[in-house]
This record gives sequence, C-alpha cells and structure tokens, in this order.
Amino acid sequence: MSTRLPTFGNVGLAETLQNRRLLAGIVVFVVLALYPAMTLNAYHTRLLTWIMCFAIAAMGFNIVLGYTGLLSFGHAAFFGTGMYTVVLVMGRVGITDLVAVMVIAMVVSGLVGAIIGVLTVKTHEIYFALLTLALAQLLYILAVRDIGGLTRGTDGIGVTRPDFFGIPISELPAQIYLLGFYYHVVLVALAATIVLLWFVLRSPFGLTLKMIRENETRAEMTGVPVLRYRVYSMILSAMVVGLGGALYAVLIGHITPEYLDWTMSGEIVFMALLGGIGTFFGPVVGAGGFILLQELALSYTEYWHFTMGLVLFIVVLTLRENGIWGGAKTLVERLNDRRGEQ
Amino acid sequence: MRKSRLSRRTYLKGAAALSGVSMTAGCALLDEDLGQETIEGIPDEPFRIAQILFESGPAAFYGEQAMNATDMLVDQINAEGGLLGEREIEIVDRLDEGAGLDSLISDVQAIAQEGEVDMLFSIISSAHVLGVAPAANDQQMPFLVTMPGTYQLFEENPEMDHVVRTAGSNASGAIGAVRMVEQMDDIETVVTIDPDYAWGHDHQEMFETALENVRPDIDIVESRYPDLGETDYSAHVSAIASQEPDLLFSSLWGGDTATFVSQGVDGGLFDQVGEALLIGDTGAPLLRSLGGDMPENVWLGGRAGYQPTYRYDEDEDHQQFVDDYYDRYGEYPGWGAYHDWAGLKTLQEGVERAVSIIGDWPTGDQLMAAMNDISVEMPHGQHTMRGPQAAAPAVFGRPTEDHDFPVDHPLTTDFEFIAATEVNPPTGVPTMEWVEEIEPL
Amino acid sequence: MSSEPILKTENVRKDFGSIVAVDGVSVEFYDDEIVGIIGPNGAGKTTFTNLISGALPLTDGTIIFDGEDISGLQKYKRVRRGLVRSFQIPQIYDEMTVFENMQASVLSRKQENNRLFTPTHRDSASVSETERLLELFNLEAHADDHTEHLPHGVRKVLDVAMSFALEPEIMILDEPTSGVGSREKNAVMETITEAAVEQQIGLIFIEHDMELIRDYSDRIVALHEGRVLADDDVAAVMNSEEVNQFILEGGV
Amino acid sequence: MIPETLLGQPFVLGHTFNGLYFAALLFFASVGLTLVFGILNLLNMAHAAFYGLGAYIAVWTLNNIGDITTTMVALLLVLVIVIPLAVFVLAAALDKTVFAPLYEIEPVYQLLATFGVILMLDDIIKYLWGATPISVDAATNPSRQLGTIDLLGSSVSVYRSFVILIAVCCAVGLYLMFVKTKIGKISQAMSEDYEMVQMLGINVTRVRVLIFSLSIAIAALGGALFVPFAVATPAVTLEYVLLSFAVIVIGGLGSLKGVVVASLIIGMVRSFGIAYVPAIELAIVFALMVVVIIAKPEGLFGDEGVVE
Repeated sequence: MSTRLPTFGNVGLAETLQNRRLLAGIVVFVVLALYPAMTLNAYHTRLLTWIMCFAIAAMGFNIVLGYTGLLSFGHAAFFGTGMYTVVLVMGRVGITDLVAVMVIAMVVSGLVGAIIGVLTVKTHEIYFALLTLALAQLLYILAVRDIGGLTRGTDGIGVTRPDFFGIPISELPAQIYLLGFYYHVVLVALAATIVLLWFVLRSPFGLTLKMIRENETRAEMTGVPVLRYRVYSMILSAMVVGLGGALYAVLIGHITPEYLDWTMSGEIVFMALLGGIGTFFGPVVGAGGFILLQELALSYTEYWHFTMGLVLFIVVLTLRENGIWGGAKTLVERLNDRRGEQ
Repeated sequence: MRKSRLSRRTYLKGAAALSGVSMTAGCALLDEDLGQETIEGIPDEPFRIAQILFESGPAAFYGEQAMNATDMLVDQINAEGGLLGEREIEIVDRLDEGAGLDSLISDVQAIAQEGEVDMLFSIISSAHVLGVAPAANDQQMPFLVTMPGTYQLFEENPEMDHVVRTAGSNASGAIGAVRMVEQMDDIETVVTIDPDYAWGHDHQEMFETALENVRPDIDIVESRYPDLGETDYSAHVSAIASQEPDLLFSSLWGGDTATFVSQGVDGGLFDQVGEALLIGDTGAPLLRSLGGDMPENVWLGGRAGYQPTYRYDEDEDHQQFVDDYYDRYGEYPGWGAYHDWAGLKTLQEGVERAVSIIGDWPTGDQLMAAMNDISVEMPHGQHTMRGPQAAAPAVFGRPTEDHDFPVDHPLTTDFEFIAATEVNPPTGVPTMEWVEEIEPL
Repeated sequence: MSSEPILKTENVRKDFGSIVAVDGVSVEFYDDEIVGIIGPNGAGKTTFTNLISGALPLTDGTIIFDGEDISGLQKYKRVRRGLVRSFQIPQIYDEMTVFENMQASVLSRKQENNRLFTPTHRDSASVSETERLLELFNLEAHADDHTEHLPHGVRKVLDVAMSFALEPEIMILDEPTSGVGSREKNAVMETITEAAVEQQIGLIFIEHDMELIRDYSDRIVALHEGRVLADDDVAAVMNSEEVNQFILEGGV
Repeated sequence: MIPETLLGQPFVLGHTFNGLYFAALLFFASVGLTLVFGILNLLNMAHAAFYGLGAYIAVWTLNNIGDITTTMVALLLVLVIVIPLAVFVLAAALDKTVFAPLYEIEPVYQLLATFGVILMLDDIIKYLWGATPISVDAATNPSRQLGTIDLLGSSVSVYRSFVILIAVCCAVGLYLMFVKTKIGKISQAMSEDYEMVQMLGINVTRVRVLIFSLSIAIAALGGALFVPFAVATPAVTLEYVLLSFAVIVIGGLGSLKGVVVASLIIGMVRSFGIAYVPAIELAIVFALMVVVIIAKPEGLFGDEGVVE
C-alpha cells in the first residue's frame, strides 16, 4: 500500500521551498557574520548581540507557549538561572571556559525547568500562568534577599569574560572580545538553536507537543503520557532560555535580580507574541522588533512605556498568534495569490 | 531619554581599540610629552555632557534635584564663558536609569561609538554604576560619577582609568554615625533599619562592625530590612517600638525616609526611642515633604555637609548656590543637587589643572587623570579626591523650626563635623578591612 | 465467540458524593463482537465508559483487561494496551491538518513520540501508514485541510479513524453517529463496523438510535439507574419486558 | 530569635491592627479583580493599576484642596465618595472603548493585552504627576490630622481604623447588593451562564459596564484611602498587581468570600511576617499561592460562585 509519496505533491514543493529558505538562511548568516568587520560599528554589533541573545530566549520560551500551548509568566526564572549560573560557575567554581560554562548553565536551567515543570504539570491556562509566576517570583525573592549569600542582592554581581578552549582570550581588550569574538559565538549559538529546534519541532516529539496544545484529553487517549511530555517541553524550553540568559550575562557584564523578576518574564512573552507565537521564526523577529522598538521609543520620548504598552495592546487585538512575522507572511502570500490571478 | 541621535562619525575610538593601541594610564600621562595626542587650542564646539539619572521610579527624587542643579550651574558657568571662561558646557543627552541596565549600557556604547559626547556625568544607582562604569571604561569613555556610594566601585574594578567619583563612599556615612554614637552617653541598645539591598546591608554591616570595636558595651538588638520603596512601615514601626531602643540607626533614603518617619511619628515610635540617627541621603527636600512631622530627637546627616543651613553665613559660594537654587526652583537643594555641584566643581578644577600642566586642552584621558588627587572647595571644606575617589567628611545636624529661611518647614542646625580622615579608609586599604580594624578616637 | 473475554468489569461502582452513578456493574466483552449499550439519560452509560477508559477513578470494583487488573492504571497506559475510546463530541486537533491528526495517532501507537530529529514528513513508515488509513476512511481528499472548518460528519469519522489507527483490541464508541445526518448514519456505521471486523477489533458502542442498535449489535447491554437491566443477544433484550418498560417506552 | 517583649499583648494587638489595615487595602485592590473575572470573564491584569491611579488622584486633590476647605468631613468625603465616583465615570468610558474588545478574547490574551494597559497607565501617571514620590501635605492629610487614640495600652491610628471600617462596609454592601438587588442577582446568574442571561433579553452590556466600573471604582477608593498614610509612588501599581493576584488566587477566582478571607490571611501574614520573620515575609505570600494552586487550584472558595 505504500506507493504513495508522489501523490503528496506538496512534498516536492516543500523540498524546493526549504532549499530556498535554507539558501536565504545561509545568506543572512554570512551577512551577519561579516557585519562587524565590514561596518566596524560597535553600537550596531552590540545591539545585534543583545537581540540574538533574546532571540534564543524567545524561541526557547515559544516551545512552551507556541508549541505546547501553555502561557508561562515565569520564564525569567530560567533566563536568570542561566545568568547567575555563569557568574557562580566562573566566580565560585573557577571554570572559565566559555563552552563549559554555557553547557553547565543549560543543564542547571534545565534542572530548574524540570522542577517547575513537575510542580505545574497539572495546571492549565491562567492557573498555569499564575503558578509559574509565583514560582519564579520565589526565586526572585531568593536572589533579592541574597539568601544563601550567592547573589549579593539587588546590587548584583559583575561577570568576567570567559576563555575559549584554554585560549586566554578574556585578556583581549573589551571591544575586540565583544565585537570580534563574542558576537560570533552568539551568532553561532543562535544559528545552532534555530537548526536544532527546526528539526526537533518538526519531529514526532514536536508533533506530540502540538497534540498536547490542541487537545490534551485526546493526546492522552491516544496513548501519550501527557504529563511527562509537558515536563519534557518545559525542560527543553528552560535549557534554551537558560542558554540565552547565559550568553547575555557575558555581554551585559553585570547581573542583578531584575532578570528574575516577573516583568522580565513579561518582556520575553511580549517578544514572542510580537513576532508571532504561531510561527517558527516569530520569536526571533519579535526579539529584534521589541529591542529596536524600545531603543527607538527611548530615543524619542521619555514615555516609552506607553509606546510599548500600546504596541502590545494592538498586536494582541489584531495579529493575535500570527504576530508581525505571521502577518508579513500572510501579506506576501496574498500578494503572490493576486499576482497568480492576473 | 536620548534626545539626540547625532550623525554617525568615523569609528574613531573603537578603531583605536581594535588596532590595539594601549592607553597610558593615570598620572603618568601628565608628565610625559603628549604632543600628538593633544588637541591644539580650545575646541570650538561646547564640552558635551551626557547625564545619566533616574527620571522615573522612586529614585527620581534625586534625579530631579541633580538635573535642576546641573541645569542651573551649567547656565551659570556658561554665563561666564564656560570652562576656563572659554568653552561652554552643553548637556546634549539625558539617559533615564529607569530604562534599566541593558539600555544604559547599550546607550553608553552608542554614545562612545558616535564620539559626539565628551563625558558621562552623574548616575544614581549603585547597581547601575557597577555595570555602567566598567562598560564606559572599556569604551574609554570619560565618566564622572557623582552620587552612588557603593564602596565596591573601585575596589572591584581597580583598573578603571576613565572613571572618577566625586561622592564619598557609603563608608563615610556609616562610620560617621559610629563616631557620633561613640560620643553619646546612656546608649545600651540599638535597633537598625535599612533598605533591603546592598546599600542598606553594607551600611548596617559597617556600622555594626565598627561599633563593636569602638563601643563594645552597646548591643545591636535587632536589624530590620524593609523593601526599597516600601509604602507601609507600620509593622516595622510596631516591632521597633516594642524594643524601646536607646538608639535607632537608619540608612533609609529619599522618599523611604519620609514615609518611615511620618508613619513612625504616627505610631509613636520616636517617643519610644532615645535618639535616632538617619544617615540616608537626607536633605532639605525631605524636611519639606515631612512638614512639621520631624521629631526633635533625631540626627540628620551622613556623608558631606549637604544641608543648605550648614555654614551658610560663613561660605559665600554656598550662600549663592542655595539662594540661586531657591530662586529658580522654589525649594532648597537636596543631596542630589549638592552631589552634582561637587561633580561640576571637580570638572572645572580638573580642566584648569590639566591645561596648566600641559598647556593645551586635555584629551578625555588627560582630563580624567587630572581629576585624580584634586581637591575642591565645598561647604564642608576641602573636598578631596584620593586617586579617583573622593574622601568626604561626615556632618550631622538637628532639625529645627527656628531658622531665618523663608520656608515653613524645619531645616537643620547644631552641626557636628567629623573630618574626612576619620571616616574614610586610607588610600589603598579595602574599606571592609579598615572597618574591621577601626579604633576608638 | 472467543473463550476468554478481552475486557471484564467486576462489580464496578462509582459514587459522586451521595449519588450512585454506577452501582455494581459486571459485564464481559470479547474482541470479536459488537456490543451496544443502551439506557435512558442518567442510566450511567457515559460514566461507565469513563470508568473503563480511566477518565474517572473507580469507587469500588475491578476492571480486567486481557487477563490483567487495570483498575488503577493510568489512561494512556490503557490505550497503549489496546483499550481505546472515541468521543461523542469529536476530539481532534483543530489547528493541525487531517493528515497530521492521523499521523499523530500512528506515531503514538508506535510509541515514537520521543523521536527528536526526523521531520515527520520524512518518516516514510508512518507517512505511508497514515495514507493507507486516510484512504480506508475516505478522508484522503481532506488530507491537507485544517480540521477546524471541516463538516461535522468528517470530523466524526476522523475521530473514529484516529482511534482505529491505534490498532486497539477493543474500542468504545460514545454515540458514534450523534450529529451525523440521518442518511449518513448507516454509512458511518458501515464504515466503522467493516473496519472493526477486518481488523478484529471488538466494539462497544453507546447509542440512542434503536435501529442502529438492532442493525449493528451482536449483543446488547441495557443499563438503568446504574445497574445492568439486561445483557443478552439483540432479540432477547429487545423483547424483554423490563427493557421495554424502562427504556424503550421511556422515549430515549 | 524573638525577643520576649515582642510576644507581649500590646504588640500582638498592634500587629493584628496593622494586619487588619493591610487586609483592608488588599481587599479594595482585589475585590473588583475577582468580580470582573467571576462575572464578566475578564482577567484584567491592569486592575490594580487603578489603585495606583486612585492614590495619585487623591494626593493631587488633597494637596490642592487646602484653599477651599480643610474640614475633616469634607476631606473624608472627597476620599470616599468624590474620587471613586469620578473614577467610576472614567471606568465606564474605558469599558466602552479600551476594554470592550477584550471581553471577546481568550484569557491568555486578556492577560497580555491588559499588561499593555498597565504600561500605558504607568506613563500616563508619570506624565500627569511625574515620577517622584508624592505625599499628602500635613494640613490636608486626614491621617496626620486625626492622630491616634489609646486603646488597651497601645496607640491606634484613628484614620487607619476608619479605613478598616470602610472596607467592612464595602464588603457588606457588596454582599447585600448580590443577594438583595435585582442587578446583583442578574450578575450572579451571569457568572454562572452568561449566554443564558443574554438570551433572557437582559441588557448584559449595561450590567457589564456597571460591574466593571464599580470594580474599578473600589480599587480607586482603596488607592485614595491608602495614600494619606503612605506615599504615592509609581511602584505602587506593580506591587499591588502581584499582591492582588495572590489574593484572588488564594481566595478562589470569582469569590467575594474568598477575597475577604484571602485578604485577611495575606494581611496577617505580612504584618506578623514583617515583625517576626522579615527576610521571608513576601516569600510566604508566594509560597502560599503556589501551595494553593497546586493543592486546590480553584482556590479556597473558588468553586462556590460569587457570594456562597
């Protein structure tokens, strides 16, 4: 009976499309990789690094919201855990290799994700949102009160720059380190995250998360251990968000508990939503959009909260899960259709 | 708020860094032949300052005063022709600390990149300065820090050569308070209340450690840490009142002090305590917002003598500053205003000093170097820089309704002055080590 | 009939507070028969199926499946053993295509949910099986449609088809034709029963339509007030006086 | 370590009083949030922002009213009647415009859209009153003018006792409204089955506007009563957003009784927590929230309707 691949004509089409997308992706990657050397613009490079760190975090976040269908208001917990892990691993444990530090940060964030995942596994919708919020807020209080003496409270801790495979690269001047080296590390991390998640979310695992999002009862009645997969989803998400936080920690150079606060969670949600939680690339676009918008608003008005609030309000009411990326895609499709008709 | 997006210029500073030019640091710079690094004559364009302060959030209390004082003083300096009488100052940009550390650091980067700003100025939050100062230094962007007190600034980043701080560290307030207590009789029990972040914890720790050395007979029976920006202190008030301590020590500042004191008065707290030492940055605006609620058994003060009544009659400069400020803004200057005054004075002196040594307008590096180890005249006497860090004295006063100023709120009087040498660690000694070894006077 | 029942309930009981919804039901089911369950509203039909599928915990009694006690087993584990149900209101994944819906079932049956790196459309084994199933249930025309806007009848068939994809031993259908146009009812039942016979799946279905019950059941279990009123072949139950009194005349 | 004097009776009384006062404020800030959710199915994250708005309006009014009157009765009437009434009108206008489209969307999107409203309101307050904390001038400050009285050996703030009294009146008033009046009964029916009420031909939009505006007005009343004893700062909004969510989650979404009980619990936890275990006081509140959601997601009284 399995003679059927050809009848699904769109497989062939999808293949070509994918290749074109792949091509576009490679072009974007190369342009980004060359950008600092070509422009020597430190501000732009820093801004891009900043955006890319949050793009990773927003993509990680969207595993839970966009794919598993659960709104978490506590992802600052994972972002902050990633950040503090970097500081503590470098400062207290003495591991200074970039790759090792990042891997440890992901593992620790994943552990926090497992704990929060298990505790929240039976809640839905707003209860899930409020429970994740409360749990993250507990972590925030822990950091603010400096319980355990690790975080130095609201003044925060400075981060030194990690080395790279034993090369004492941290001794380079700041500009060269951040622009020449670190920018590319973050770029590669983002590319790797995109490729990895692209496959993971299209795999049977990704389909299983979507099953849970669409209909938890049905998924369970199809033999899926729903609770377990919700925890998996949280762990994966936490690891990716933690990576984003860890990368960001080195860039910002100084960490305060603000990164664990619920308003930080709100920003991550905002980014994903702005770009489009129903799309794969939406969160990346959203992180860029959010940070550029904020920088722009800040440069023109002291009332930038208002601007951001208005944008959030409008995006929620008009674009919904499509976000600006989904909206743009629809627009392009429509234009193509019209061209096709003519 | 970044009002100016200046045209992008060639990438000068970054390129210099990229090509690995190492910058000569510190005072050594001034002694050498600096021929090619100096700019001939005084530049035509104004000296451009980007000011960093809170325009939003609870600490905007200081931001507003600092902004007011800076606007006023810059106008005055420019009326005389500017720095050295030749080069005007222009505030080209203001960054809101309320936007958070991410934005601050990124904006500092942009400013350094554009090369259209000569110096960063002010800043309030200790958490922010610990992040922004190293970032500015990495960019070789001159940064004159005027307000935050964290002693960790230079102890954590000893290499910074583009940053100076014209405010005394929080040690001067805490140790000043210890010196006050040292002279008091009839004190056996103390309760401390400080905001729950490093500022408060640092103050409490220094106070407790030093007090143990100079007055081992006194017990700190309880230490409380309300949240920064707390709006309801009634639970703390009840708890402290129940202890009936001989002394209450507090580093709460700004609006927090106002709220705490007024709720304390409400709960009868100051009838239950012998003396209160309020060392958070408290000045005239605080007394104004409290109206008639200020109890009499408190000492107000801390680092530097930043009270409009302190040596008002003796010090002409001070009198003029206070009167001008009052004429312009209808209230008396608070600590935020004084801090930025000290900063601008140091800048003026630094420019003069650099020019007198090298004969030319200084580069950013030279200017910062010239501001090291300088001293300027402030109401409390010589305000001395030890290296990049100011050593300020401690001054405390009593609130009084009995004054000749045209306002109906209390001001301070009966001042106690404690010299800078008594309340600051000697150059090169880490603050906490010094505090642990402190001896009775 | 096979000698061993595939599913057996022993004195199954369910209380909601002071209300007894299912009151000691003992029935046996075999994997080569079609059993209709009838009873007036509130007789405990749906509660009974929920107990079997594990959606509700038992108050008392035992459920034996394939010779093992599954009374406390989690829902998804019952499904994995071959005890599957479909729903009165179709439970399908709205924002996914019909193809994806079906493939989701196929992959879950194979317990391949944890495979991480092969994109699902490249997994030829599950793709071809999905296509075969879509064809079997006449759904291939809708393969690429999102299910959200499909006609109700198609959604219903998809729901049942997704349960078939799990290759169960026995399947419980809660009103498989509810909401389906009267003309299509027979066609739907025809499709389902043929597939069941072909794949040797035992069927249990709850139905209000007595004609369908008569036409498609091998055996009927009649429930009334949480108890078994009758359990016999079609003719016997339909002619039973008690059944006529409590159920058929009661106007279901 | 708890000093023995702290366990003495006057101080337990003092903490209890503080706890009651704090509970009263929490009640004002959260009761509308839970009603709007229970009856209208709108999860309005921006609800407590109107508490902040009420505080600012009160500070501004009291600081400008001095020339007209300094009579205590007038000042209290301004706080209890005039300001809530003004905010009621404002809320009605907002319901018809900003909030109207939010009733149609999923709770998750409601949460996000109203998060946007918080940000906007934040800056509107900043535009109108600046970012510097403001307190009420002594001359027109009822809290300072009323002073304290001695009760069982401890001094008790007259003004704060008044606030507690108003909260009790407000709770009783709401209860009576729901059980006695027609509009209250319709509201209860709406909380159970919105569509059914709509089909009965009742103008649900009017009821909606009423309930929404009333809820917001109570929040503003809370803010107005809060500010004479404290200060208006931009941080008040965010603090109460979190606390009010804690209250309604612990009490059970949509339950009037739940709000009263949860406000009392959190008020007492905070008051005694600050006195005896200050380091973890706020952590207790969130830990409580976590435990309740995990163990009893519907909250203490969430499954019982508005006034059961």
